[in-house]
Order: sequence, then structure tokens, then C-alpha cells
Amino acid sequence: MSDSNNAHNVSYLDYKGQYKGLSAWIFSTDHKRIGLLYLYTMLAFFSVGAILGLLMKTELIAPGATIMGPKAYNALFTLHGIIMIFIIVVPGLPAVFGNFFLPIMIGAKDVAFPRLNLLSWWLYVIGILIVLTSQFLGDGPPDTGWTFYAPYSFQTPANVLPAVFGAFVMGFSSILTGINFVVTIHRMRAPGMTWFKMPLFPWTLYGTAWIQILATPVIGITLLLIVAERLLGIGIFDPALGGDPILYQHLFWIYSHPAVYIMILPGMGVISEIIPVFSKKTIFGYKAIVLSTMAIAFVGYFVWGHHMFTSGMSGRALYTFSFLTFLVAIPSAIKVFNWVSTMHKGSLDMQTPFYWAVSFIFVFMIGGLTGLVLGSLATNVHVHDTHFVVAHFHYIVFGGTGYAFMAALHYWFPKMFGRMYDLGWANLGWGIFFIGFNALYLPMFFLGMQGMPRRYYDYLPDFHGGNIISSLGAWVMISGIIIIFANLIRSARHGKKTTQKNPWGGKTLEWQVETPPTLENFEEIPTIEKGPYHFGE
Amino acid sequence: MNPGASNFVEGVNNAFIFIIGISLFFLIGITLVIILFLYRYNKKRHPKAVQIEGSNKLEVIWTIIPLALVMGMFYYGYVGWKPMKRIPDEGVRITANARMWSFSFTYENGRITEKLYVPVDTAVIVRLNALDVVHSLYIPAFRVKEDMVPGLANNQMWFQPNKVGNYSLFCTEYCGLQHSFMHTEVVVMEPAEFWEWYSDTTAVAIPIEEGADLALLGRQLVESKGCLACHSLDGSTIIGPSFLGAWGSNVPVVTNGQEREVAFDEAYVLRSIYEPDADIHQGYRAGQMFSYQGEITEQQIELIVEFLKSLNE
Amino acid sequence: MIEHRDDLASKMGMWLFIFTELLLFGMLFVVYAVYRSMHPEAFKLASEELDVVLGTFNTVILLISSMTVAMSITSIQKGNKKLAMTLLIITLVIAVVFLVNKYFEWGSKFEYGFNPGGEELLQLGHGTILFFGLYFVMTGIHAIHILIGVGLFIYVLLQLRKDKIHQTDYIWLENTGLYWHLVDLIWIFLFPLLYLIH
Amino acid sequence: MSQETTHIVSYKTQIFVLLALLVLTAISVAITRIEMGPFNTAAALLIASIKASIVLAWFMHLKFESRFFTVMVAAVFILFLLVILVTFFDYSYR
Ligand code: HEA
Ligand code: HEA
Ligand code: HEC
Ligand code: CUA
Ligand SMILES: [Cu+2]
Repeated sequence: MSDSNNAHNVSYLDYKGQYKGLSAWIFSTDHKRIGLLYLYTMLAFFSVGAILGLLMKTELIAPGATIMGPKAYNALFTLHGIIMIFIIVVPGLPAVFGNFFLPIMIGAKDVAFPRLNLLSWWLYVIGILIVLTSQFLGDGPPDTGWTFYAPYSFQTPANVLPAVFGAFVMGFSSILTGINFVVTIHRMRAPGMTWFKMPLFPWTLYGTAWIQILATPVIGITLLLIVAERLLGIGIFDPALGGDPILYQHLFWIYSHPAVYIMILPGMGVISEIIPVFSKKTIFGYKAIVLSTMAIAFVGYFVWGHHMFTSGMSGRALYTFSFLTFLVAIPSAIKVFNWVSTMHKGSLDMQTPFYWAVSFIFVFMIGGLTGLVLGSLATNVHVHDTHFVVAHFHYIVFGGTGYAFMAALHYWFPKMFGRMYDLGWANLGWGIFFIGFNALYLPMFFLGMQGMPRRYYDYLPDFHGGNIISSLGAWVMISGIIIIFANLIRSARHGKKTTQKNPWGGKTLEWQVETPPTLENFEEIPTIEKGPYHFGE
Repeated sequence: MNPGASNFVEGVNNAFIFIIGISLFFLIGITLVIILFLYRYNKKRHPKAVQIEGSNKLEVIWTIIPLALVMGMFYYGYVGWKPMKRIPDEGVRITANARMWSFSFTYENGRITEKLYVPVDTAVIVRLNALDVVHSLYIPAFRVKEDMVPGLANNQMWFQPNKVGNYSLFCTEYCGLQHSFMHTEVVVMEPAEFWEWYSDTTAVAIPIEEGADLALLGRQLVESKGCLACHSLDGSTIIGPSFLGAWGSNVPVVTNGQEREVAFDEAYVLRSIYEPDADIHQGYRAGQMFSYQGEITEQQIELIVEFLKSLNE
Repeated sequence: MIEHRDDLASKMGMWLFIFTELLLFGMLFVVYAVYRSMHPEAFKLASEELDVVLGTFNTVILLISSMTVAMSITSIQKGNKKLAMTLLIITLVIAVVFLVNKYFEWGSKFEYGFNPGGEELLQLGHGTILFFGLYFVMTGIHAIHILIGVGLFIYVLLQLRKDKIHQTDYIWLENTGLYWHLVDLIWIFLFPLLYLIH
Repeated sequence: MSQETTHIVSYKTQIFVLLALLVLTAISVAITRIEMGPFNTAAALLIASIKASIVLAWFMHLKFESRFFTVMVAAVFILFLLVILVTFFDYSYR
């Protein structure tokens, strides 16, 4: 092995292995390269999903047909939902930043099963391709919404099968990532890194990985049953054959509610990393944050019924689920309080990642608190399946996971690419984005309370006002996002080179390795003595 | 917020006020604290951070207080919701039928309407049926919503309107192509007016005056029953075959697995409406159109036939 | 890059995978429990249509095969490659016999028109349709797992022959064994729930 | 990783395990022939659970692995039972 290609001192970006060119990436088992593969795939589909969202908002700017018919609109929100949920936010943070930083943060050279890791990415891409075929083959794009509710999902002539099957394959990919992470965390922590000396981002990945392992098979079998129902005519959920459509909803949400915590937990982990670093202060209540993570993962498994408050379930089930839903809100509240307390008496360094983190707390609070409105029986009956729900989940999925993603991207960018982005543009992009975001989604709460149902291509004139503001907000936000990504993409290729190991003054292990990291991450595996956030000296 | 018009409005609104009030308190409070910190502990003003590991006392406090508050929210939600499930024994009973993509309401005396007519200050009990897929009946002004699930027996909702007027009624469970057009109105009337309307069964049989334009009546019927959601009048295919030029043609169909041709005549139209799956137009799917038996009378089918004929002119 | 080997990690990975499988079948059991609670009588009657003798036979051979895999691990641990391979071949044969039995069992159902969407079946009540729907889905997915098991056994046998699996490195065999026991485990519950309701 | 903790299960034990499983199978077939109302299902499930535990403990070596595995398996089963329980909050009270 020539010296310039030594695994210990060559950056993972420059390392030349067995393959050349593109193959050096798509066949690489290096966790860092796999992380970037996910990042690029997600960016591509994220732009598709965002454009679909924008088209929907443009359609909704006025009642009646504006730029499309109902068929197109239904196909749009279905594809938008599938892309955003199954392709972006469910794999999202674990697949990109988890892959890249989990091994480094716990002092390992790679994940436990590198080849399985590559397989996950391949399955993910294959799943995406299968989903995409649904758009072009057969009897038109699927029009069921991302929830595939029975019996509509097997009565519609549209091409539902590939979408369902693609989601199934992606679920497999998600399970493999989860297995990989749990084993990595159990077996590969650096010497001295006890469970309670592990940083919080790995902790949240650990909780997430368990949900991925224990919840994803549920959606797997549910989707398979739809396939069996459509393809073979086996009656499982079809009321004409005695099936119970509500049982389908149970199965769907047994996965999909825990899935929302798959989306948010890693985001909370990112925020728990960023806040102490930019406050120059150890995190407040480390153990409380860890425990609340595990509590969310566990209790979150038993609240699925809050999506079905008007489905015709028994009354007793309704108030049980409502009660459990309120319990699961508490650990999130604990986290918010701890983050804010971390800032108390800190020495706050206002940089782009910190802007994202602080605005995360704000929008997450709005999303979470409106979740409480949804969790309460009386109010849910009124706002269920209205734009209030749409606003809630955009605030918390997009505002939570999306903001955390942007925060992570701006925080770890210099480490990942060995280049720095332009701070001025980044902050400007954030500002425009933040304003547009609130203009886009805030009016939806009021529309929902007024009674505008979701998945409505057309609406009564009463709802016009809020929709105008909301649609304009979408355009403002998209200008912000263009600035942000233009800045990042340009900087990844032409930005100022940096080899500074620790630009923000972080204390976790990823800030002690080379920038960008070498192929093997560590020349020598470090031994850990202190907790992860020791800012005092 | 939508101004309310039923007995549930108060309970639901109270829950809203309680939850949103507390939420706003925390949202505004925490946001102000963050802004204060951003200012007060900015690097410039506070160059050296003070290290604080945490405080068990605080953790307990901010577990207990929110816990107590959310229990309050649960309670208000429960109290506002409970009466919705306590269906009274006495009241006006109406059966709501949902299908892609229209509602129809059947009264105890057999009257069938497309709008929901109810008397003010009287309990109304609605039995919810769905023929094809899941729909949901939502009246924002009454704060009620319940899914209409095919195959689910004994699914009911009730309410007591307390203000005369017309209110929107939506389908809020996504049910396919024309889901967003599946809405109608509730008409709340003075009891006297309502009972007069109720017993006025003349409307059940359409009074066909001498010389009335039968085709036009047929057209109105086809429009109001929602047929046009699936059948176009311009030759294009939506979900079912177009009505344009259909009359008198020979239709290739599949009957019990056998392919054959039938003439598109009065008998065929009747069969198509009452037993749509008996003859399946080739290239279309069974199970899309559901029978209108009991919803469209034979007399009305005659009008539809007149209308279909008129399309050939 | 240095390949590092951590058998405990591999085994842990396999167990986690087994958990996902358990939950996958677990949800089918939820569906089963719900529908059975709705149609207890129909489920009972429909269950009587199934062939208990055949079912019991399959249960017995599957249990035996579970033992033979477990024994083949013991023999490889003791360094007896030949015995390990023989035991695995026995397991493989049993797996195939199980599938052949399933084929005939399904075949006879199809003959009577009890296949999904079959004419006879649709004449019967909702409970019966649901029972047979579940029967085909559950045993079908289980059979797919057996098929995958057959593939794994063939792979492991080849590796054994090439001495890639040997006394100190037999994690592939061990994990395949775990997988096979999972298949058995599921059958242990499927059998009484489908065949033995009275 | 070192192999020193490996426990080798003897052939004899395995034959005994199999015999136990076969006997339990016979019992469960026999017991469901007797009419006992709802207890039939309970008995069948109880026996199946015992069989499953035996397979887990000996064939799958749980008895000889670190405690972590046993705890996790138990947790998964409890999770599953809780899911069923919560689901039946709906179906038992419809
Ligand atoms: C990232 C994903 C995510 C997260 C984290 C959440 C979190 C929560 N969600 Fe959300 N939800 C979704 C994604 C998410 N949700 C999606 C995608 C849907 C729609 C799916 C569809 O139908 O298509 C949905 C729908 C949805 C519904 C169903 C609505 C309906 O269809 O009728 C409900 C009902 O209970 C609900 C509740 C909650 C609650 C109580 C929380 C809680 O976990 C929130 C906890 C957070 C806080 C409480 C805020 C922070 C705390 C404070 C500021 C301190 C003060 C707090 C107190 C006093 C308690 N959500
Ligand atoms: C992550 C989840 C996510 C995101 C980001 C978005 C983004 C957007 N959404 Fe989406 N939306 C959903 C999830 C999401 N949506 C879901 C699940 C549904 C329900 C579908 C259904 O009913 O079945 C829905 C439905 C939905 C509707 C409701 C349709 C209806 O019920 O009638 C509308 C209406 O306008 C809408 C609008 C938009 C718009 C304008 C955007 C965007 O155009 C905004 C533009 C995007 C940005 C400015 C980028 C932000 C950056 C990040 C998130 C991080 C980047 C990450 C990577 C690069 C990997 N969405
Ligand atoms: C949900 C969609 C849907 C609705 C609503 C609907 N139909 Fe249909 N209809 C179909 C489909 C699909 C077919 C073709 C399959 C078949 O022959 O059953 C069809 C077939 C027909 C046919 C036979 C046409 C031919 O060319 O074979 C007639 C007549 C008809 N419908 C009349 C009506 C009338 C009248 C109404 C309203 C009262 C109505 N339909 C509402 C979907 C619908
Ligand atoms: Cu009917 Cu939506
Ligand atoms: Cu939820």
C-alpha cells in the first residue's frame, strides 16, 4: 500500500480502493461514504417532494381548478406523502448523520456490519425505484394517500401495488439499519465509554433503532396483506368478505405512530448536541434526557389509536388512547425544558447551526402543543382530518425533523466535506425560510378549526383567505430553501478548504479526528474518561 | 373558530380554550425566556459560561407540573366528548348513506334527500352506513364527526342543533377521486316547519306535469345523484363508461364470466343501476359502481333513460 | 482494511432479526385473534376442514429437524464435520418433505374451491372466508420462510464442504440454526391455532 | 471475539428435549379433542408457550447465553402481549 493511500492518513474522500469513479461510492462499505450516498439520494427526492408540495399549494391558492384536476391533486399528495415520510424523514437523520457520525462518536472504526450497511442503501434505492414505477406503469399513479386505507386502497384502479411494495422494501432497509446500530452501540463503544458517557445523539439513535426493529415489521406485514388482497383476492380487510377496515387502521398506525418517533428522536439528539456546544456549557440534565428518550420510544408504541378517534372504535379504547397520548407528551416537555436550561448562564455563540437549533425548539413547541389539541378527545373530533392536522404534522415533522436536519447539516458540514460554507448566505437563507415556514403553515391551523377538511382539492369560498396567505408563504419558504441549498452545494465543491479539527469547539469525539475524517477514523481508538460534554476545565 | 350550533359546542370549545390557553402560556413563556437568554448570555455580554450539570429537583418539578396540566387536558377532552357517545333513546332517526361521492339521507317515513334536514332543539340520531369505502360525516358547526365504515353495524352519531340555519357538511375521510366534492348541507328548521316538510310526501314521487321536459328532469337527477362523478357526458372515461352516445349502442359486457353483447336499452339501464355487477362493461372493473336499489325508483330510471336518449340528438 | 470478527455481534444481529420476524408473525396473530373473536363458531367449523393428521405429521417432522440442526452445531463444535453435514442434510430433506406436504394440503383445498376467491369459498359465510384467507396467508408466509431456510442450508453445506465453516468459526451455521428454530417456533403456534380449534 | 464461553449442548440433552416436545405435541392434540369450551384454546396456547420456551432455552441456547438475550426476548413477548391487550380495548367493547 503506497503511503499516500494509507488508511490512517488519507481522507475518506480521497481514499482509492478497489473501485474507481462512481463505483468507489456505490460499492463502498465505508460508513461515511454510505452516509453521503444517503444524503445525495435524499436531496434529490427531497427536491421532488418539495416541488410537489409547492404545486399543491399553488392549486389551493383559489377555489376551483387552478392548475390541475382532482386526479392529479390526489396523486400529488399521495406521492408527496410517500416521498416525505418513507424516503426522507423515516430514514433521514439515522441514515445520513447516524451512519456518518455514530461510529466516530462512540470511537469505532465502522458500524458492526459494514456490508449489511451497504445493502441497506441498495435496498433503499431499489425501494425508491419500485415506488417510482407506480407513477409510470399501469393504470395511473396511486391516489390513496400515504396511509393506504382499506378498502379504498384495493378498490381503486390506480397502480397501488408498486407503491406499497416499494414501501415494504424500504422498510426492510430501515430494519437492517436499526439492527446494525443496536449491535454497533452494544459491541463497539470505545474503552471507557460506559452507557452514561455516551453522547446524546448516539443515545437517540439507539432508541430509534429499537423502534425501527420492533415497529417496522408491523408495516411490513400490513403492506404485504394489501398486496395479497389486491393481487390474490384474499379477504382480510375487505368488508365485502367480512373483513374489518378498522383493523387495517390499527395495524397501519401500530407502525406509523412509533414511526413518528423514529423521525423525531434523532432530531432531538442533534439538538442536544448543538445546544451545549454553542452555549459552551455542559448539557443540563443529561440523564433526564436519556431517560426521556427511552420513555418516548417505549410509551410511543401504545398510543397509535389517537389517529383513529373518529373511526368507530369502542369508547373505552378511545379514552385509553387519549390518556396514553398525553403521557407520551411529558418526556418531550422534559427535553424542551432541559435544552432551555442549558442555555441559562451559558456563553452563547450565535452561529448558523445554533439559529437552526433555537428555531427548532420554537417550531417543535408549536407542533407538539397542537399535538395536545389533537390528543384530547373532544377537540380531536372537531379537527381530525382537517388542515389542523396537516399543520400539526408539518410543524412537527418538517419543523422538527426538517429543522434538525438543517441544523445537523450546518453543524457537521465542515467535518464532512473539509470545506466551509458562507455564513452570511446561510443566515439569510435561514431567515427567509423561517418567515416563509410560519406564513405557510400557521394559517392552516385556523383553516382546520374553521372546518376545512384535508386532502381536499377544492374548497368552499369561506376558506379562501387563509389559503392565500399559506400559498404565498410556500413561495417565500422555497426562496429561502433555494438560497440555503445553493450555498451548501456550492460550498461542498468550491468552499474555503479547512482542516481545522474543531471549528465550533465541540467536545465529542468527532471533533478530535481529522477534517475530513480518515478512512479508519482513528489512528488509535481513544480511551474515554469523562462524560461527553465537559466544557468546564 | 367556526361559530357553533349544537349542544356539543360548549364542551368542545371549553376543551379548546383550556388546552390552547395553557399551550399559549408555555409557548410564549418559553419563547420569551429563550429570547432573554439569547440577549443576556450572549458571548459578548457573558464570555464565560457557568457549568451546571443539572438539578433533580427541577427535573421533578417539570415532570409533575406538565403531568398535572395534561391530565387536566385529558379531563376536559373527556368531558366534552362523553355526551357524544351517550346516544339518547328518543329523537328523530335518520339513516345516512355514503357512497362515492354523495350522501343520501333516509327518514323514517321513507323520504330520501340529498341535504340533511333536521328540526332545531331536538335530538337527531343518525345511523351511518357506507356502501363502498370509508367515508366520514363532519359538520363543523356541530363539532361532530364520525367515520362511515362499510360493514360496521350499529354505527351511530347524534346531536341536537340549537340554531336555525344552513351549515356545511363534509366527507372528511379520503374516499377517492371526487372526495373534495362530497359535501352537502344541513338545514336546521323550526320544528313546526320541519314536521310540515317531513309529512309532505308529495316530493317523494316527482310530480311530472303535462309537457314537462323529461330529459331535463333526468339530467337533474343524474347530476344530483352524483352519477357524473364517474360517467362523463363528453365521451371521455372517468371511472365508468361515458354516457355520450351510449343509448342504442351495443355494449360488450361480461356476464358471469361470459363475454357477450347487449343492447343499451331501457332494461339494460335498469339492470345497470340496480345490479351493476351483473353485466360488466368490458374493460371496466366490477365493484366500482354500487347498486342504487331503494335509492332510485323505477319511475326515476325512466327519466334517466329519457335523458340518455336525448344525448344522441 | 482489517476484517475484524465478532461472533457475539453477529449472533446479536441475528437475534434482533428474529425479533422483527416474531413481530411480523405476531401481527398476523393479532388479525387472527380479532377475527376469531368476531366469528368464533365459523372459525371452529372451518378449522375442522383442515387435516389434523397431516398437520400433526408436519409438526413432528419440523420438531425433529429442529433437533437435527441443533445437533449439527454440537458436532461442529466437537469438530465432527462429517456428522454435522449429515445432520444438516437430514434437516434439509425434512424441510423439503414439509413443503411437499404443504403442497398437497393446499392442493386439496384448491380442488374443493377453497382457494382465495374460489367459488365454493365465496358461498360460505364471512367467518369461513376470513379463516381460509388467514390460513393461506399464514401458512404461505411460513412456507416462504421454509424455502429461505432451504436456501440457507444449501449455502451452509457448501461452506462446510469448503471448510469455510469449521470448529472455530461456525457462526453461519449457528445463525442458520437460530433462523430454523424461529421457523419452528412460529409453527408451534400456528399449528394449534389453525388445526386444533374445537 | 473469544470462544471460551461457548457451551456445548450434548446430543443426549437434545434427544430429551425433542422427546419432551413430541410428548407435549401429543398432549395438545389429545386435549383439544376433549370438549372444554374456552379452555381448549387456553390449554393449547399454554402448551404451545411451554414448547416455545423449551425451543428457546435449549435449541436456541438462550439458557447458556448472556442474560441480555433472555431479557430482550422476554421484552419482545411482553411488548407483543401489550399490543394485543390494547387492541382488544377496542374489540372487546365495541
Ligand atoms: C415527527 C413526527 C411527529 C411527532 C414527534 C408527533 C408528536 C405528537 N403528535 Fe403527531 N402526527 C404526526 C407526526 C408527529 N407527531 C403526523 C405525521 C401525523 C398525521 C398523520 C396523518 O394522518 O397523515 C400526526 C397526527 C397526530 C394525531 C392524529 C390527528 C388526527 O388525525 O386526528 C395526534 C392525536 O393525538 C397527534 C398527537 C401528537 C402528540 C400528543 C405528540 C407529542 O409527542 C408532542 C409532544 C411535544 C410537546 C408537548 C411540546 C413540547 C413541550 C413543551 C413546550 C412544554 C409544555 C408542555 C406541556 C404543558 C405538556 N399527532
Ligand atoms: C417531511 C415531511 C414533509 C415535508 C418536508 C413537507 C413539505 C411540504 N408540504 Fe407536505 N405533507 C407531508 C409531509 C411533508 N410535507 C405528509 C406526510 C402529508 C400527508 C399526505 C397525505 O395526506 O397522504 C403532506 C401533505 C401536504 C399537504 C396537504 C394536502 C391535503 O391534505 O390536501 C400540503 C398542502 O399544501 C402540503 C404542502 C407542503 C409544502 C408546500 C411543502 C414543501 O414544498 C416545502 C418546501 C420544502 C423545503 C423548503 C425544504 C425543507 C428542508 C428539509 C425538510 C430538510 C432537508 C432534508 C434533506 C435534504 C434530506 N403537504
Ligand atoms: C363510483 C363510480 C360510479 C358511480 C357513482 C356511478 N357509476 Fe355507473 N358505472 C360505473 C362503472 C365503473 C361502470 C362499468 C362497470 C359495470 O358495467 O358495472 C358503470 C356502468 C354503468 C352503466 C352501464 C353503462 C355501459 O356502458 O355499460 C349505466 C347505465 C350506469 N353505470 C348508470 C349510472 C347511473 C344512472 C348512476 C347514478 C345514479 C351511476 N351509474 C353512478 C361507475 C359508477
Ligand atoms: Cu367520501 Cu370522502
Ligand atoms: Cu401519532
